[in-house]
Amino acid sequence: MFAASRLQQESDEAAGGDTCGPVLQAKGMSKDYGPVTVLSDVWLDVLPGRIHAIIGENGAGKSTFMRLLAGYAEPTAGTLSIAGYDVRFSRPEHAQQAGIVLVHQEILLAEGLTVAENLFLGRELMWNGMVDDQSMRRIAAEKLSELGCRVSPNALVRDIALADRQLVQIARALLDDYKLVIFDEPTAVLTGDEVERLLGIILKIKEQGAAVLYISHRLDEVQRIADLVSVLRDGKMVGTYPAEGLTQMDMARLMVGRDLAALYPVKRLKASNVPSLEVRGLVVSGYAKDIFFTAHKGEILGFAGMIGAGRTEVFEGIMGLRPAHGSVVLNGRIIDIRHSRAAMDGGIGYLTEDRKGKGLLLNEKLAPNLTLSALTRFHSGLMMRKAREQAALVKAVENYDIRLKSFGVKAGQLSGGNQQKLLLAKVLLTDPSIIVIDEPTRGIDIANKAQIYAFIQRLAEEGKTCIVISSEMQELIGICDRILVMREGRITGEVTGEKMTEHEIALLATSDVTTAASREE
Amino acid sequence: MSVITGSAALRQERDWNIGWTDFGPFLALLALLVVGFLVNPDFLSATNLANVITRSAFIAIIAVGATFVISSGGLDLSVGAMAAFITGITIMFMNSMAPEWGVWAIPAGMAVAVIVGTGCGLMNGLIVTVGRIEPFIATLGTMGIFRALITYMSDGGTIPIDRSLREAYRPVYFGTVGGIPLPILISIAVAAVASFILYKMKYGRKCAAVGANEDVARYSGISIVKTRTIAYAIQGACVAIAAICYVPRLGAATPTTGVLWELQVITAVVIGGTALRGGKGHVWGTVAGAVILELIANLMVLSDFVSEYLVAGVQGVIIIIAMLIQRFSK
Amino acid sequence: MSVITGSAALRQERDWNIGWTDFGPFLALLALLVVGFLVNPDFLSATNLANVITRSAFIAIIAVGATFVISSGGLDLSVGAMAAFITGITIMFMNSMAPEWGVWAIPAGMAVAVIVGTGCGLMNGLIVTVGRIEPFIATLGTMGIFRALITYMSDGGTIPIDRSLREAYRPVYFGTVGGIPLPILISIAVAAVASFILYKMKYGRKCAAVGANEDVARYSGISIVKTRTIAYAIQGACVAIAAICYVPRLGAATPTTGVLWELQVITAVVIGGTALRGGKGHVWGTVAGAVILELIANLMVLSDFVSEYLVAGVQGVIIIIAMLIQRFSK
Amino acid sequence: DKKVIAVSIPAADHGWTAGVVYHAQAAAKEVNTAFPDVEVVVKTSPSAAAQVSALEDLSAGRKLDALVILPYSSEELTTPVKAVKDAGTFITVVDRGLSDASIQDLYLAGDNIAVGRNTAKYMIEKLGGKGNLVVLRGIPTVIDDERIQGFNDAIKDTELKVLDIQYANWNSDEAFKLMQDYLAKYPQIDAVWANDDDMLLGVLEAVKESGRKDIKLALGGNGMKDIVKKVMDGDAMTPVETPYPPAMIKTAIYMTIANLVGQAPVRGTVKLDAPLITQENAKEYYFPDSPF
Ligand SMILES: Nc1ncnc2c1ncn2[C@@H]1O[C@H](COP(=O)(O)OP(=O)(O)OP(=O)(O)O)[C@@H](O)[C@H]1O
Ligand SMILES: Nc1ncnc2c1ncn2[C@@H]1O[C@H](COP(=O)(O)OP(=O)(O)OP(=O)(O)O)[C@@H](O)[C@H]1O
Ligand SMILES: [Mg+2]
Ligand SMILES: [Mg+2]
Repeated sequence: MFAASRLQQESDEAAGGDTCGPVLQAKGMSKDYGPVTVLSDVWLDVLPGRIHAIIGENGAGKSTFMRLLAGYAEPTAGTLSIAGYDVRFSRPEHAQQAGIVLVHQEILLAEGLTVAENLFLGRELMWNGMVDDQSMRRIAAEKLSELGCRVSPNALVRDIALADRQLVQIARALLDDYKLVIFDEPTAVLTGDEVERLLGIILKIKEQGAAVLYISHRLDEVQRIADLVSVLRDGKMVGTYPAEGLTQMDMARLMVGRDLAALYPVKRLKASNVPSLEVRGLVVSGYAKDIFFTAHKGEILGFAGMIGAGRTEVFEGIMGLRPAHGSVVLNGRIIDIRHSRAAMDGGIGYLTEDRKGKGLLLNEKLAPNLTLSALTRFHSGLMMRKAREQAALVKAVENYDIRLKSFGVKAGQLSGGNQQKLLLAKVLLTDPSIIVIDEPTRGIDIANKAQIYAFIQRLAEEGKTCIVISSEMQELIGICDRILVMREGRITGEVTGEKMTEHEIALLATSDVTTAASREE
Repeated sequence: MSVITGSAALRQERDWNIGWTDFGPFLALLALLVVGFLVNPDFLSATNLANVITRSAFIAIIAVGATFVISSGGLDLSVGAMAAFITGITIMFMNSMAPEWGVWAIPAGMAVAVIVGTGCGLMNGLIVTVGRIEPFIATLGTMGIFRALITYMSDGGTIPIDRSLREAYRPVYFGTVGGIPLPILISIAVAAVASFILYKMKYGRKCAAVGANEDVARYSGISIVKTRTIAYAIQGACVAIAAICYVPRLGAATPTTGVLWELQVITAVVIGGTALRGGKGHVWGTVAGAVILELIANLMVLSDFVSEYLVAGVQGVIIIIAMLIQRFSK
Repeated sequence: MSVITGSAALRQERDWNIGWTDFGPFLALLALLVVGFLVNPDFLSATNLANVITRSAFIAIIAVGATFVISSGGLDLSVGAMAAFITGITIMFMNSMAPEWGVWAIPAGMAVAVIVGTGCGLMNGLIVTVGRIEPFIATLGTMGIFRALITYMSDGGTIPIDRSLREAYRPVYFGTVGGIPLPILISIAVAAVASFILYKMKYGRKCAAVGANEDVARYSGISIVKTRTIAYAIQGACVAIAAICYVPRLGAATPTTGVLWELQVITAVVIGGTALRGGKGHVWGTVAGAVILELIANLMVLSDFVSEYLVAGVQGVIIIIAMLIQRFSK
Repeated sequence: DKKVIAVSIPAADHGWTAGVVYHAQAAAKEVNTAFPDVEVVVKTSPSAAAQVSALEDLSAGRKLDALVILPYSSEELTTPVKAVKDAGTFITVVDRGLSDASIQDLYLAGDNIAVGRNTAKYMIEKLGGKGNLVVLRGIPTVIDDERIQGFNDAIKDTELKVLDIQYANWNSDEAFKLMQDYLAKYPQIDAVWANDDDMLLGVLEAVKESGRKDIKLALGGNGMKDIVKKVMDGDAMTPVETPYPPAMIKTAIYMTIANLVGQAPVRGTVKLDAPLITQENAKEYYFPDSPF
C-alpha cells in the first residue's frame, strides 16, 4: 500500500502532472512455489510513455514478477488491472491481446525452425489461406536489420549465435501492437553496437507513447534511459524513484541494502612470463583462422570483439568441442584438440556462454549439476560420495553467494544470475589451471559482479591463467592485464596498459587496421 | 559504453543445407535403383517398377500421416492394427449395404472408412494429449485394442468382400489413369495435400513448433493438445485412405492384416529425413522412404543370392547402409 | 533473502520427491494385485504368483538393460531377436562341448553367452553412436539381422539342448533357493547391480546427463559416444543373462523365441517411470513394470470375462488405465 | 528353353512353416539337378500382402510355366493368383484352396478340419466321452480357425467340456505361460489340446514342472519330429499325433513337374487325409533330419 501511493505520487511528478492513467497496475501480487514465497505483495503502476526500470539482486524476483505481468505464470495472490478493470492473464496470449509483450531473460525459441518461422510463430502472415513465407521473410529481414542483426531469415535458429537469438527474440516481441513492452535483461548477451541500437529502439517505443519495463544489471544503461526506477529486494518492493538524480551507486545501495565497495579490484602487477597456453595457427573452419596467441601463468587475458567475431568458437575449438586444427601447447605439452577431453584433462576449464543450452541440466537438482564435470573428484572406490557432493554444494552456495530458497530446487528453477553462479562453481570445481570464462557476468547483479571479479583476480594470484571473453569492454578493461581483440574470425590486435581504452578496442574490433606486429610471432 | 559501429559479415547459409536433407532420401532411392539394375536388369522394367511403387502406396499414405504425428513430437504404433480394423469395418458395411444399394455401397463404405479412421486417430490423439500418456504406450495399447476388435469381428477368420462388389471395386487398386496406376496417383495426391498443409498452412507451422519445442509453442499461443490431436486425426484419415486402396488388393480383412506395418511406416518416415524426436516433417522424403523399403523387398525377391532364411537380415543391412550413406554424404 | 546453509533440510525434500515417481509403478502393481484377488482368489496363491514373477524375469532382466539405453537417450528394438540369437549360439556351443567337457559345458556356454551378448550390444551401440543413425532404425536393422541368423542357424526349426545337459541345467530356471525361484533371485541381483551402477557410480550420472542434454554432457567433458555405447553393451549383457535363464525353460531356441519382447521391454521401462526421451532411469520401477505386464496377461487368463478374441484389447485398455492412474495420482 | 516353376510359400516363422521351407528347398535342389530343363524358384513371404507382392514380382520378371503356392489365406490370394493364371501359368495350390476353385489346375488339399476332428475323436474315445479340456490355439488365421472348428464340431454332442480356449500364437513360450495359467485356474484338467506341436512343447514343460497328475492327455498336431518320437516311444500323455506334413509341398512340386514334363498329367484335387500317427505307424512319419 505504501509503495503504491508513493509510486503514484512520484510518477505524477516524473510525468510532469500528466493525467494519463497507467497502462497496467499490479495490485498486491504474490507468488509462491510450493512452500517458497518468491514475491510478496508487490504493487506497481506502469505508465505510458515512460521507461520504468526494475532493478534488484539476483533472485530478487524480477523475472518472476515480469512473468506474472505477461501471463506466463499466475499469481498466488493479487490482481492486475487495466484502466480500472481487473484482468487475469492465464496465458501469454491474453496479455498479448491486451498489448503486453515480454522479452524473456532466457532465450525461448524453437531451435529447429528458421529465424523467420520463429519470429512469426503463432501469428503467421497469410495470403489466400496460405502462409506467406515471402512476406514473412521480408519483414523479418527488415525488423532484424533495424536491430542491427544480420542473420538470414532462412537460417535455422540452431545455427545462429546466442546474441543473434536474443535479437530475434526481441524482434519477435516487437512485431505486434503493444502498449507495454517488458525487457528482461535484453542486453546481457549483446555487445556495444547492438546495445546502442536496442536502447535507441526502446527510446522510440517510449516516444510512441507505449510503456517500457526494463530490467538490467547494467546500471549505466538504466541510468541513461530510465525515467523511473523500482527496486525489488527479496521478493518485496523497496520503492519507486525518479531516475533523475539517482546515481549508479545509489541504485546499488538500494538493491543490496548496504554500501558497496569498488566494482573492480585494484590491478596488481603482472606476475609471470611463464607461458601456459600457446595457440599457433588455429583454424576453426567457418569461424576463425590464423589464431596465434600465448597466455601466461597468473595472467588475466581478455578477448574483446563484436558479436560474431568468433571468440567463442576459438575456445570451443581448443576445447575439442567443435572441429578445429592447429597446434595448441598446454604447459609445454602439445595436445590433440581433436579429442574432446584433451584440453579438459590438460587442465583447461571452459565456462560456456549458453548456460541454459550447454551449461546446466535444467531438470536436475543442483548437486548433480555442480559435480558433473568433476565426477572423479566425488568418487571413491566405485561409488559417488553423495555426502561429499552435498558438502561441495553447500560450499559453492556460500562461496559464490548462490541465492536459493531451498536446496531441493532444480537448476532450471534458479534465477538467471544464480544459474550463472552455479555454472561458474561447476567449472571451477574441476580445479583447472587455465580458466576460460565466456561472458562471466552475464546476468549477474552488481554486488556479485564485484565478487566475481575479485574471484578471478584471486585465481590469477594463485598462478592460474584466466581468459575472459566478454562483450562488456569496461569489464575487460577493469580486470584484464592484456586484451586481444578479434574481428571476423581473426585476432586484429592486442592492447595493454595505457592503450587499454574503449576507443582503442573499438578501433581494432571494427577497422581494417591489422597490425601484424600486434600478433604474436 | 562507447558505440561500436561496424559490419559483421552477412551470413549466407542454410538454404543450401535444407536442400541436402531433402534430397538425401532421393539419392538413396537412386542408388538403390542402380544397384537393383546391376543385380537384375528386369528390376527396371516398367511393369516391375509400376508394381513396386503401386504396392508402396499403402505404406506411403500411412507414413504421410505419420509424418504429421512424428513431426509434432508424437508416435503411433497402432496404424497397422487400425488399418486392419478399418478394412474390416468397411467391408462389413459394404457387404451389408450391397443388397440394397448395389455398387453405391462402395463410395458409402469409403466415407465410413474415412469417418471411422479419423475417429480412431482422434481417440489416439486424445489419450496421448489429454491423458498425457507417453505416445509409445498409449498407441501400443490401442494397437492391442484394434487388433482385438478385428479378431473379434472376424471370429479369428477372414471377412471377405461381397462378390457383387469385387469387380466394381477392383479398379481402385488395379486401375490406371493415363497409364499410371491409381494407388500411385492417390498417394501422390495425399502427399501433395499433406505437403500443402505442412508447408503452406498455419497448422503445419504449429505442428513443427510443437515438435521442436513445446514450451516455445505454448508461449506462442499454440495449443499443444489441439495441434497434436489433429495430427493423430490426420494420421487416422490417412490410414483410412490406405485401407480403401487396400481392400481391392486382397479382397478381405483378417486379424493379420497390417501386422508390423507400424514399423515400416516409422522406418519410411525416418529414412525420409524426419527426426523421430519431432520438428520439421519431410513429406516427400517420407514417400521416397516408403518406396525405398518396398524396393528393397522387391530386390530380395528378384535376386537369387540370398538364402530364404536370411532375407530379413539382408534387408536390415541394406537399410542401415542406406542410412549411413545418407548420413555421411552430408 | 535468507540463504539456507546446512544440508539437513534439503535431504528430506529430495528423497520425498524422488519417492513419488518411484512409487508410482509399485502402487499400480498393488492395485493390480487387489483387482486380481477380487477377480479370482487363486490369483494370489503362492504358486501362481511365483510362476508369474518367475516368468517376468526375462523381460525384467532385459528391461533393466533397456533402462540404461533409454535413460541415455537411445532405444533398442533388437533385444528380442538378440535373445533368440544368443540362445541359439549358446545351445550350439554347449552341445558341441558337451561330449568333451560334460556338465562343465554349461558354465562355459554361459560365459560365451555373456561375451556374445555384450558383443552384439556393442555392435548396436557403435552403429548408433559412431554411425550416427537414429536408434530406432539402427536396431530395427539389427533386429532383422539377428532374427535372420537364428532362423538360418536353426534352418527355421528348433535348436534343442543336448539331453545330457538338460537335467543339470534345469535348476537355473526351475530351481529355488530358500523357496524363491532362481530366476527371481537373478533378476533381483541384476536390478541391484544396475541400480548401483545407475545411482551410485560415475557412469550412472553420465548416462542421465547424456540422455537429458547431449550438449551439456559434452561441455562437461562426458563422451557421448562412449557413454551411449556402454549402455548398449550393458543391454547386450542383460539380454545374455536373460537368455541364460531362458534356455532351461524350454530347452530349445527357435526362430520365434523372443518375438515381440522388445515391445514388452520398452513398455516395462516406460511403465516403470523412465521417460522415453531420456534422462533419469528407474531400475526398480522397470522391474515392477515387467511384473505388471506379466500379471495383466495372467489376469486375462484367470478371469472369465473376456472372449479369447478380445484379450489383447483388454490388456491394452488395462495398460492405458494403469498409466492414467499413475499420471493423475501425482 | 528352361521351364520355370515358381514356388511361393510363407516365411519360416514357426516350426511348421519352417518345415515347408525346408522341403520346398530340398525339392528345388533335387529338381534343379535332376531335370536340366526345369528351374524351380522358391520365394518366401512373411505376410499375405507380401505374398501377393512376391507373385507380382515373380510374374513381372519372366513368364512362369507353373506356380506352386501355399497361400496365406484363401480369400486374399484368390485374385492375385487368378492374375497369374490369366497369363497362362499352370497353377498348383497346396493346403488351402482358393475361393474360386476353377483357378486351381491342381489342388493338393491339406485338411485342417480333419486335424481337429481326428484329434477330437481320439480324445472322446480315450476319455470315454467326458472330461474337462483346455485348448490352445495359434494365430488368428484360417488354418487355426479350421482346426478349432473341426475339433468343436466333433465334441459338440459329447460330455467333453472345453474349460478354456486362448491364443498362444503358435509359440512354445506363450504356450508354456498359458498352460501354467490354466493349471493355476483349473484344479481338474483331463486333457489338453494344442493345435500345433510348437505349442505342445511348452504345454508339456508346464505340466511337467507343475507335477500335476490329473492330465491324462496332451495332444498336438502337425507331426513335429520330437512329438512323433514321443509317440514312437509310447509316451503315456501323448500317445498319438495328427500329421500335417509340411512335406506336402514337395509332393506338389513333383506333381507339377509331372504335368509340365508331361509323362503323367495329373489334374484336379488330391486330398491328403490326417490319419492318426500311433506307436505302430510312427516310424513312417519320423524324419530325424528335417528341422521340423
Ligand atoms: N518454478 C520455481 N520453483 C521454485 N522456485 C522458483 C521457481 N522459479 C523461480 N524460483 C525462485 O524464485 C526466486 C526469484 O527468481 P527470479 O528469476 O524472479 O529472480 P530475478 O530477480 O529475475 O533474478 P536474476 O537477476 O538472477 O535473473 C529465485 O530464488 C528462484 O530460485
Ligand atoms: N551458422 C553460421 N554459419 C556460418 N557462419 C557463422 C554462423 N554463425 C556464425 N558464423 C560466423 O562465425 C563467426 C563467429 O561467431 P560467434 O557468434 O559465435 O562469435 P563470438 O565472438 O563468440 O560472439 P559472442 O559475442 O556471441 O561471444 C562469425 O564470423 C560469424 O559470421
Ligand atoms: Mg531474472
Ligand atoms: Mg561468444
